[in-house]
Amino acid sequence: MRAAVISFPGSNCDFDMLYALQDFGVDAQIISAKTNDLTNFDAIFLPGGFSYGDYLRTGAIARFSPIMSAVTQAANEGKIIVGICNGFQILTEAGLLPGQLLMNKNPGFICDEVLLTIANPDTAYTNTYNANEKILIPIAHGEGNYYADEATLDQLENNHQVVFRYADNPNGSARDIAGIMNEQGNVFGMMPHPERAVDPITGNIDGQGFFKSILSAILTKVTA
Amino acid sequence: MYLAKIYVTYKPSILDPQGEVIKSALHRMDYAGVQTVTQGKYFEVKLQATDVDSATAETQSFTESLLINQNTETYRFDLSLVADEVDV
Amino acid sequence: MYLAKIYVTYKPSILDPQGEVIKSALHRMDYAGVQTVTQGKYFEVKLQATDVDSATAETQSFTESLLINQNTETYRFDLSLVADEVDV
Amino acid sequence: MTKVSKEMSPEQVRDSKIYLDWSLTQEEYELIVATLDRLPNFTETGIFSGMWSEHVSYKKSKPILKKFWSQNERVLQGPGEGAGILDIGDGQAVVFKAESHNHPSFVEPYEGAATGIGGILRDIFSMGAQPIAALDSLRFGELNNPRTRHLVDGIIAGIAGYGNAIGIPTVGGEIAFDDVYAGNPLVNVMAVGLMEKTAMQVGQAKGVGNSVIYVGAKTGRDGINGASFASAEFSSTHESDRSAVQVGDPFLEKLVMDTTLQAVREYADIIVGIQDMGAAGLLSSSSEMASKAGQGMTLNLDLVPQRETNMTPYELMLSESQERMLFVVKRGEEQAIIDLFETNDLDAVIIGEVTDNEQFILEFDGEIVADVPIDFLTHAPKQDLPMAVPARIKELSSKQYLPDMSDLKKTVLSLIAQPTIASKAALFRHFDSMVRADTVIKPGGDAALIRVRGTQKALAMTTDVNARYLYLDPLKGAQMAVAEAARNIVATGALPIGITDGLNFGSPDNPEVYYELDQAVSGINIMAKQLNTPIISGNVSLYNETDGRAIYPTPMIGMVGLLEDVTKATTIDFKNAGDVIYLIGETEASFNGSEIQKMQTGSIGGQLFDIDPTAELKSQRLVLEGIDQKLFASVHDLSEGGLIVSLLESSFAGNLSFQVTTNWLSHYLFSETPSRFLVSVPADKMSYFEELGGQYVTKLGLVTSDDDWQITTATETLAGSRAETKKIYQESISWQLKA
Ligand SMILES: Nc1ncnc2c1ncn2[C@@H]1O[C@H](COP(=O)(O)OP(=O)(O)O)[C@@H](O)[C@H]1O
Ligand SMILES: [Mg+2]
Repeated sequence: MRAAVISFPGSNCDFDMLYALQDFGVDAQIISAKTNDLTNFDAIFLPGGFSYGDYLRTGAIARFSPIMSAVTQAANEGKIIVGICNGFQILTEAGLLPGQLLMNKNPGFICDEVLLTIANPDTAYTNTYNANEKILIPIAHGEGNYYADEATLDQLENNHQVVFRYADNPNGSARDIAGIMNEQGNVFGMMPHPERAVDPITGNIDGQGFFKSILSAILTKVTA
Repeated sequence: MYLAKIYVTYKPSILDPQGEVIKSALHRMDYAGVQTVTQGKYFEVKLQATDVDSATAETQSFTESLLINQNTETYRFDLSLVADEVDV
Repeated sequence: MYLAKIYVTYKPSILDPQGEVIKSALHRMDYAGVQTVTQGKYFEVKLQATDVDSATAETQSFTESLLINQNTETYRFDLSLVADEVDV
Repeated sequence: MTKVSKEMSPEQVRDSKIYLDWSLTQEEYELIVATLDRLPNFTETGIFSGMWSEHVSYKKSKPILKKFWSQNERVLQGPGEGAGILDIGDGQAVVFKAESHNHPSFVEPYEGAATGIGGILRDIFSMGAQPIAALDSLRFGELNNPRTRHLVDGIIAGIAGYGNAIGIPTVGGEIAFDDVYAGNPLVNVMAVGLMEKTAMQVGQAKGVGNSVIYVGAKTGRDGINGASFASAEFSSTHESDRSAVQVGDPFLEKLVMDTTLQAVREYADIIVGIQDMGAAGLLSSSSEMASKAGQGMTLNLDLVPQRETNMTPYELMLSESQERMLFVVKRGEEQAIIDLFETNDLDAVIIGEVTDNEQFILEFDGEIVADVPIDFLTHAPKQDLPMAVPARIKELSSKQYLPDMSDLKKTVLSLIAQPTIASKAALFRHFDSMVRADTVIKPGGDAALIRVRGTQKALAMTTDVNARYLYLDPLKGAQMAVAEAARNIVATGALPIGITDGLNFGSPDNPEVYYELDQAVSGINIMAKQLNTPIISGNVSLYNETDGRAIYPTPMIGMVGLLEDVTKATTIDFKNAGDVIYLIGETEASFNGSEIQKMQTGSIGGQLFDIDPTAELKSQRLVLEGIDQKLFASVHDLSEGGLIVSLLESSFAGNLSFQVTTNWLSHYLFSETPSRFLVSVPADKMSYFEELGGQYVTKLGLVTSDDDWQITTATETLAGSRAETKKIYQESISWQLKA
């Protein structure tokens, strides 16, 4: 599997994501958001950070980067697209995922580790976890309050597009949503940071299942 | 040159946590008359355009595509003609 | 009830990193006519007051003491009379 | 606004004595006239006042600072450059420094603190090092003061706003509250970087003909007295003409940081020197680079990228606009550097060259506006100031305070709610402490620990000082600050290897303050030598006074430690019920200056208790030995609040309780005798540990899985619900902030 980690100006979890992927043996590479070709990659990761300073709105400016047309094309081709934190914000701004991430209900940046519930274990992102399993994953954001209108939320629920929920909602997200995917299941975004929970030395490995799931999903697809 | 003053606010259905925080602070500071507070964004954009119509169209276009998120925000704007500035 | 619309902008000498970044983004998006962009804040505050004068005085007072940072920002505001809302 | 009013002539400068307002003394002005052999013009007078300010020249503190011990086998770079550098083996080095942003943060809390982080990070990456962590050290007035609460909010948000965005984790710090800081909060920040030894950069402008390249943000009137400064009326105005506030742009700084480090990696052979623009902006960075290299420099100020119009030479030189760097690059090779910055959307412009005439020459608008000997400009005449033992210290009683133990439970519960003791998590949770994914020990423990990716190593780091101790005894208090920092490092398993300091004091012109400064430096030295932790960098902030009242002498100690095997990292939390709890070190009646004295009497007083450098080293060695032999489940140092606070903290962190018995009278639970640690040891390692520790360790009891913790002293038994006590400890600060 070949993976691209997109580096937008102001991304700051790009290397964290790269190292996490490499820990799982993935052939991963940082790709500048100023380029526009992703044809050689099977999976594309939009990392956390403050793209363009998160000025104006989180993800608003990054979404117009040259790379985003290639990301859209890859999404249409059914490739796996993963947005973590700022990456999730960019995917919603770009319309590749529904809704928007608003300011935390209690304004202010929070860095913590929170419990997530696996809302759908049959996805490319959770297939190594059990239904309703709880995992501890770091969060670090000021704008993680997931918003979508009621109809969209209902649709997300009905199609099982809600992948992770907060066990104890830290930011006011609608229906405790921490991570969602598109209808096809190949575009995914979440606010928490699984890439910060893979190395035993940092004391938390609950994020390993996330990467293992993606690997097995891609492997299955390739061999299928 | 035209000056566009663009006012962006949340749609009424969207909770504005900053506005709430400010309202409570004002109440603590004894501004008891304050009933509601909402915080939005205010942009001043100077642009070259051939006439008011094209300035209007351009402002509308970049506001909708970049300055606001149509899921949650609405906007209005005023346009005025201003003197070209000479940069020194 | 009065509605105060308050427009807050940076003083001219203060660095406005947001405005600069937005301007470059608009240029990349081919809005070539855009010359300058500044981003400020826009507040709508509803307040009870006996008359315009006291509404004006109150708005001025809370704006200066809370809404703006006088080291870096300036403001202006409009006041209008609006119907009292019945909260449901 | 009208065009800048005409500058004063040299004669007007002389006659109006405007230089006195710029804090040059009459003698200094006369020395300038004598050395130049003519009257300095307006710009020249201005740049001397900038370079000869205490903040830039250290003219008043240097006689004391040069006493710092700063050499041992690890030191690659001591004080004098952007940051100090220590060898950590495997061809790698650690770089660190502290910086204060006290005054800007008082005037403008968010931006003041934010630009503090921005500035200290530039100090690190200008040495060629990748910043890996930031820390802070904060002092505020008491939380019942609304102005203080506003400052706390703004300053915490500012550190978070900049550090989180640029993506360098803020991993540690310390916060204390005392009324003396109400009108003069302290915001010290520290940054730590990592580099390959071969990438070391210094801020020197060698090589005649080489080019001076300006990189980064455009220059505005930030941090200077704006336009008024250039006008003749300046002398009549004061505070009303507040300097234009410095606003930070972490997004831009991230680009500058990444590109600078890329330049160091890819163009080491053509970069001659790098320096960030900090205090006194372009002026100090350019003149110091040339002076250090024994060269001259000529700058053409028309070429400086400008954000505002009509800026004068004085303003361009003194502006403290953020996110700017100065490079010196081999002549003829400039384009590679310029291209690199331009691909990342950054300004990079040649603004001058290195010369052989040892003069500092500024050109502007076709004229030479300054031409002065560079060594003279960069070496302000030193001042030796008088010292006197503070009257208050001479009068201190030799008796130790005896805490009131009439209601032990209430005393414990109020103690852990004191803002200086209570958990700071409500504040540090705003900092991203995990970005870069290398954080092994997060805020909330003793020291933070960052692993060095690709090796088995990790770096521990902390900031510490208890200024109340220094107020009672600057010499001993400073030793205690170093010792406490080292205990925090040691508690993680790391060996302390070096110090950066932030010396926050009142006015040095007051002989009592100057004495405090001198004593503090001596105290730091005594303990630093004992622990083999040289002082490799630091910062001085003087004149921290309001209405004639100085702050407590507050020399912040930033310390870094090296852990060779990260798998041995140890944390403060109790791990298993049944583990045996021990105290390492001896406990005496140490109450003057303690938290309990402050809480019970509202103030501190009496002669400070002692610290014994030998005992300190002995405790630390025992802990390091025990960690190395994997004897401990947890290690926590003892500091403010004494044994009871450490017990509770280890209990809260591990969600386990304790059952402890001592033959002490109850008040010893609150004693702050230095050189002590609390450890928990699995039962099967008990006898081995007791043999190793001998007389020096005291068995206290057991870790339990009960809901309640319990302590029995010589006179009474005290118990409390862990959940309830923890809630008070965790939430006290948020409650007080919301009051
Ligand atoms: N301002 C702060 N920023 C980040 N971490 C902090 C801050 N203040 C305290 N902490 C963290 O809280 C923990 C306890 O700090 P402190 O009470 O100062 O410990 P000690 O007394 O052992 O030095 C440490 O991990 C420290 O880094
Ligand atoms: Mg400690």
